[in-house]
Amino acid sequence: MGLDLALATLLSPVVLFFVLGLMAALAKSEVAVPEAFAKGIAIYLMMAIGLKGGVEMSKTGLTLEIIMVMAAGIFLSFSLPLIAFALLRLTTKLPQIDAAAVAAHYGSISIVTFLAATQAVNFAGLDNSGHLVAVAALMEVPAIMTALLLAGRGKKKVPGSEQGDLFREVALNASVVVLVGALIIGWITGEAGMAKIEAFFVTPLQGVLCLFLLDMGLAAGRGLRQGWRSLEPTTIGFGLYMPLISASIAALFCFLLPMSAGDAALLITLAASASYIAAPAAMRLALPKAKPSIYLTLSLGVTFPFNLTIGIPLYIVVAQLVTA
Amino acid sequence: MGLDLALATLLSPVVLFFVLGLMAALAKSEVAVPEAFAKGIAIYLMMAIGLKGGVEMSKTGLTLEIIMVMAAGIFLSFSLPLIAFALLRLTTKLPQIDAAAVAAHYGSISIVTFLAATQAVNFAGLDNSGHLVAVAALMEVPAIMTALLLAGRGKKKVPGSEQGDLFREVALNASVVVLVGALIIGWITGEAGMAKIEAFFVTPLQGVLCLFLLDMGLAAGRGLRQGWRSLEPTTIGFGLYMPLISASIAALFCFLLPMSAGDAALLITLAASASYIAAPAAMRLALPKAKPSIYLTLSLGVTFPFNLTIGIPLYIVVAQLVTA
Amino acid sequence: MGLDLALATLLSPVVLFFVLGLMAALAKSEVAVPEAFAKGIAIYLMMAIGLKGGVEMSKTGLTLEIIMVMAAGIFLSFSLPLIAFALLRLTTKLPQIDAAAVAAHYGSISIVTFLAATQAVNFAGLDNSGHLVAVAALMEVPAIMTALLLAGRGKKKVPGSEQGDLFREVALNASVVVLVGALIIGWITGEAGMAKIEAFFVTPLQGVLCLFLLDMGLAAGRGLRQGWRSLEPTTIGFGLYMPLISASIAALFCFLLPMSAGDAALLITLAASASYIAAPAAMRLALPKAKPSIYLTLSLGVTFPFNLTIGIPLYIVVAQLVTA
Amino acid sequence: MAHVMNRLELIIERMALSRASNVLEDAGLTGFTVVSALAGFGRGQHWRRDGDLSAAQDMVVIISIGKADKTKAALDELHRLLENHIGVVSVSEVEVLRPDRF
Amino acid sequence: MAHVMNRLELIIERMALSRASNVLEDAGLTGFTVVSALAGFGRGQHWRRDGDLSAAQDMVVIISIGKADKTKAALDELHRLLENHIGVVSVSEVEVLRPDRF
Amino acid sequence: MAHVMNRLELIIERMALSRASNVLEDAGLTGFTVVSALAGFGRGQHWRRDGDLSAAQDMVVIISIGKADKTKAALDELHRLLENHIGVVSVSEVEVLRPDRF
Ligand SMILES: Nc1ncnc2c1ncn2[C@@H]1O[C@H](COP(=O)(O)O)[C@@H](O)[C@H]1O
Ligand SMILES: Nc1ncnc2c1ncn2[C@@H]1O[C@H](COP(=O)(O)O)[C@@H](O)[C@H]1O
Ligand SMILES: Nc1ncnc2c1ncn2[C@@H]1O[C@H](COP(=O)(O)O)[C@@H](O)[C@H]1O
Ligand code: NA
Ligand code: NA
Ligand code: NA
Repeated sequence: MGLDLALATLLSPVVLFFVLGLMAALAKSEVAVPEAFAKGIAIYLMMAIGLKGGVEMSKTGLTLEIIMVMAAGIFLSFSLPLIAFALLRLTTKLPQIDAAAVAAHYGSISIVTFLAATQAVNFAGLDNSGHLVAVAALMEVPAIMTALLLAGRGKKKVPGSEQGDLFREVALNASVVVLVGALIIGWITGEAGMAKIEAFFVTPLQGVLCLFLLDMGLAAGRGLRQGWRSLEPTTIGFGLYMPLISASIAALFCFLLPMSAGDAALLITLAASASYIAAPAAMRLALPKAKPSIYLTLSLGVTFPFNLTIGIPLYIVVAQLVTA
Repeated sequence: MGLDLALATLLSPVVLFFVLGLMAALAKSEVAVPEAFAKGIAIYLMMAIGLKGGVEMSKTGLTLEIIMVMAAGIFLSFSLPLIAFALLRLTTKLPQIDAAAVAAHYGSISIVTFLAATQAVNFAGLDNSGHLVAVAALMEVPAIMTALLLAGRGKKKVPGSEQGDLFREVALNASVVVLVGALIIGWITGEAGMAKIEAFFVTPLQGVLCLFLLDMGLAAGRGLRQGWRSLEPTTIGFGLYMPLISASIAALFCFLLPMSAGDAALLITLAASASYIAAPAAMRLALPKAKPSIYLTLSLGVTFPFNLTIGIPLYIVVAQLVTA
Repeated sequence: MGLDLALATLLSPVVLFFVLGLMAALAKSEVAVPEAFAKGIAIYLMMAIGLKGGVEMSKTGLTLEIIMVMAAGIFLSFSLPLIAFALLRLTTKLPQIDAAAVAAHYGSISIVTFLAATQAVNFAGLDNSGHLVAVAALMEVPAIMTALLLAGRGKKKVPGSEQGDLFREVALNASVVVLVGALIIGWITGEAGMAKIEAFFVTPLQGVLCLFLLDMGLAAGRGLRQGWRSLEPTTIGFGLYMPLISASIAALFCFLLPMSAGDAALLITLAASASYIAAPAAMRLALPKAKPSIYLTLSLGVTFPFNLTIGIPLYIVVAQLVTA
Repeated sequence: MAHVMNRLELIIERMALSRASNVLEDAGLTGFTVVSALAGFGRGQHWRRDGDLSAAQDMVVIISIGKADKTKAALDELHRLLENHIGVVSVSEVEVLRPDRF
Repeated sequence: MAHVMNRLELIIERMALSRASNVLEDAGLTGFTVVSALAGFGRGQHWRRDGDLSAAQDMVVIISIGKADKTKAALDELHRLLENHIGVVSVSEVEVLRPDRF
Repeated sequence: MAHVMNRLELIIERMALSRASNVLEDAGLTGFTVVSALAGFGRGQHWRRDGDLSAAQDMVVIISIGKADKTKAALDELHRLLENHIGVVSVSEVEVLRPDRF
């Protein structure tokens, strides 16, 4: 089963287009998905994911169990950066500020990894519920807050900024707003509303994802080409073992909480995934002296491909074990 | 019926995404649909609307009744700016040039409002015919001509411009060209041609509109945040009552002409709607000293939401009364 | 049959949108599909074409006959520029460098012309096989190599460039990479993989093509307006007769090789088509002193419309004759 | 080096680009390059490109490097153009390579 | 002509645009125009806009033409802003038309 | 202030960007920023970005602020690069904050 799943994942069009982009960028080809087009697609993806989660939540409502899973997600997002930070400081030569910035990425989540996991979960014949989308949204921001504390960012006023600016900008970052907004809209309009728009938001989703992953592959490849020199081997190692650590801790929660195997797989994936949209933007604003060549390359160039190919099938198997 | 319709309108995904965008912008979130993507979608929408209208016209042809409705539309577009201008000069402190620019917007039309009305009309179980798309296209430009006269724009030559430049630029503005062009193409190719492309231009239309309205909400919110200081209360009032005046005058025409309730609802909506693409672009070219913060904020930030939520259901009810 | 086909081609939405764009640009309308959006669509088209070809090749595999057609395509791409160059030097006053640049375009291919021909072939009730997509990809680059030789481009080092840069940049140009990559992905994932993404890459393709051709019409019209002054009548003549010469030579190959009528029509079309994406980009890099106003205007403004309207129906008829 | 030219920088509405470009060409300037602006501020008003669907508020920056007399000729006409349009024009001295091409 | 103004050019992260724009406005400069950068290089690192989905590395170029004293006032604050952010600021002299608008 | 640097502005084809950027880096300049052009005019030919699907005619503007000797070194190589490419290069003097970073 695990092998089947791993193979199906590896040879899915979505993963292959990521590999195409990665190879094109490493071979210095000039292929590029225009930035405006890619960002438009990113918004589409967040709308699609949010709507789907919302429609499903409109069927189940908000139960105590769901609230417990949400709380677990928030707790993981807050606390995983602490572990990440400690590990980075122990095993790498990264300065405090860079270690904090990297930590933020590993506490926060990757929505594309989540989407890929959703599809693998379905392929594995497991069910998953819509509220995991809400959990994903809830896990984006807390890690960033933790990282700001870890970086020891003082309260001294930056010229031109207003009080509360930073918090607002971090909490209201684009992905959270669109994801949560679409979730609420899906919840309000339910299946009836969705029926009218699913020809745009549901049916073509897999194909759109191929295009987006081509672009992610290009970005990852370009990042690796520019940034691999800034990465020590121990830092790269971190990008590979940290997801496993996060996954293990999340698996513990799944064992303790009453969750279906599919939901557990998604929560584990969220914990193991690293952000490459919300967190970098927040870091640039809050910790401009931290180097994007480190945190971006690690998250997008190392951890994302790891999760996409090896991680997700593994997390599904683990989820089945802990919820059995 | 009216209430049902109002509720269905208010809670449709399209309106809710507009609200999401509006709220995000007012809360100063950095969410943004890239300009190039939004403009690409705008072109898609105009192609889709034009094609649909053209295909329907290919079935009915051009009857005397249709020509009369077109003439009514053109007349409304030419004359409504006169009323708008007079009201603005009487009730607000807007200088002549700004009053003329605003007047242009209220004589011209909003194609998204038109599209939303089409859907509400269908929801209300009424029929509507394709030639209203042609009427919409015909109503875009005349109002702008009237406004130029109202602004007393002299004939003195601007350096670098050629004779007839301005007229050509206004008459051949992008939305008119694409809308009319697609209409003619739909007319020529008819249902057979449409069958091959409806998977792109018809089925996903509602969903695409959600994405576009998210962007319109963002633009409206940003406009309001920047521009509300430039707006006196009486000017804002104008943005709310002018659609009702335009609607009433259009309703009179609907009473006099032999029209179906659905078509009447659309003509009334066109009259009541205010332009936020064609007219601003024309104003910037012809009356660069008029302030976009006034005409854009009023049209997109005040009148568009009003029509989208309250106006359309009302116009449908009125249309049913006058054509009963 | 031929006339029927010609008419169906001329009045298809795709061609009509090209005409709309062309006319809008010639009338100096400001209609514009944003560059980022158009480039995004171009990538989508190449992915869609590549995937389709790959899936079909996954059914047939690589036979000797297919390899022979591929070899024929490569040979045509290498050798047609020689004929084109000779004709240009004989009949026009173009300097060597511009003649070489133009020659590159006519040896290389236009993927949109290919796509339009695929649809006309289907409409004509003929079959075509997926490996012609591979042939198309193989024909993009050789012509460019020939042209560099014809231009007598020395080996002297350009500051800032590395050895092998130029070859890599030409061979790994975006369209080739995406086309070949998608072809391989389609081949690997086959019909099962395609089933999940065809709602994005197959069903809406025709409609997306309409939008793209609107943009091509605009670009062609703008090019003609800017560039027609740079074109002598004999150069324009070349843009009209060269496709016929290329088509004739390709037809000879089709007569000699065991090919279906549909495949033959596509190979002839590829030979007759002129590049307007890969070749101009390569020329700008390798022969920056060659004038884009000549090669782009000729390829996009003269030869593309000729092939789209008159050429394709003709090539299909010829293909039926030579394979009968 | 040490060939001194003028660098004219004109910030103007995108809508007026074709007019401005005619003016520069008519003044005999041999080239210019246009860059599009993303946002701006002037007379108490902010604008940003993605806050306006109509693109009515878009501005562009036109850079033209040329001989002093040509720049001077362009400025006189630009002065008149700017009476009808919104914009800022500034001129500075720069040194160039290959002076023969201006 | 011969009205001399300062041209301030600030290359800074897009994320810091609203802060920088507040600083310029507070210093009394009457206008500025923002252009977005496509790529760049600094301290051994290259970036390009289309190699980064998060746009975290985007830079913008802010051009502000104004009176020398206003520019001076802005520079002092910008100096402090740039302690927290990444960027390059430079000032040159330009001549303008219509000096009253600055 | 009063730290004088050179501001090099190179308008060149986008296709040649990586070459130009190698040249600047090799000359020892510590940074540059690239802005993409929207349209342009030169030697009797107009181009605009959205009139060309291949983007073959796109130009970029490269701004690099640096020490006079580094700029000088870059100019010599750029002169050679521009023999093979299309473009305009100009240099002016600017004052900067934080001179140590150049
Ligand atoms: N002093 C200035 N420096 C640079 N750009 C300016 C300046 N003043 C105005 N602008 C630009 O011109 C636009 C219109 O300005 P205004 O005419 O003052 O409303 C602004 O939004 C800016 O993009
Ligand atoms: N000397 C310079 N001239 C122009 N732009 C620069 C310069 N130095 C840095 N930059 C820009 O500022 C960004 C950050 O630079 P840095 O702070 O050196 O990492 C670079 O990527 C460039 O876009
Ligand atoms: N004098 C100039 N000032 C600014 N940009 C120029 C100038 N001359 C040429 N350019 C730019 O360089 C491109 C190619 O010019 P050319 O080499 O003259 O064909 C033009 O399209 C402009 O974008
Ligand atoms: Na995580
Ligand atoms: Na109206
Ligand atoms: Na060819």
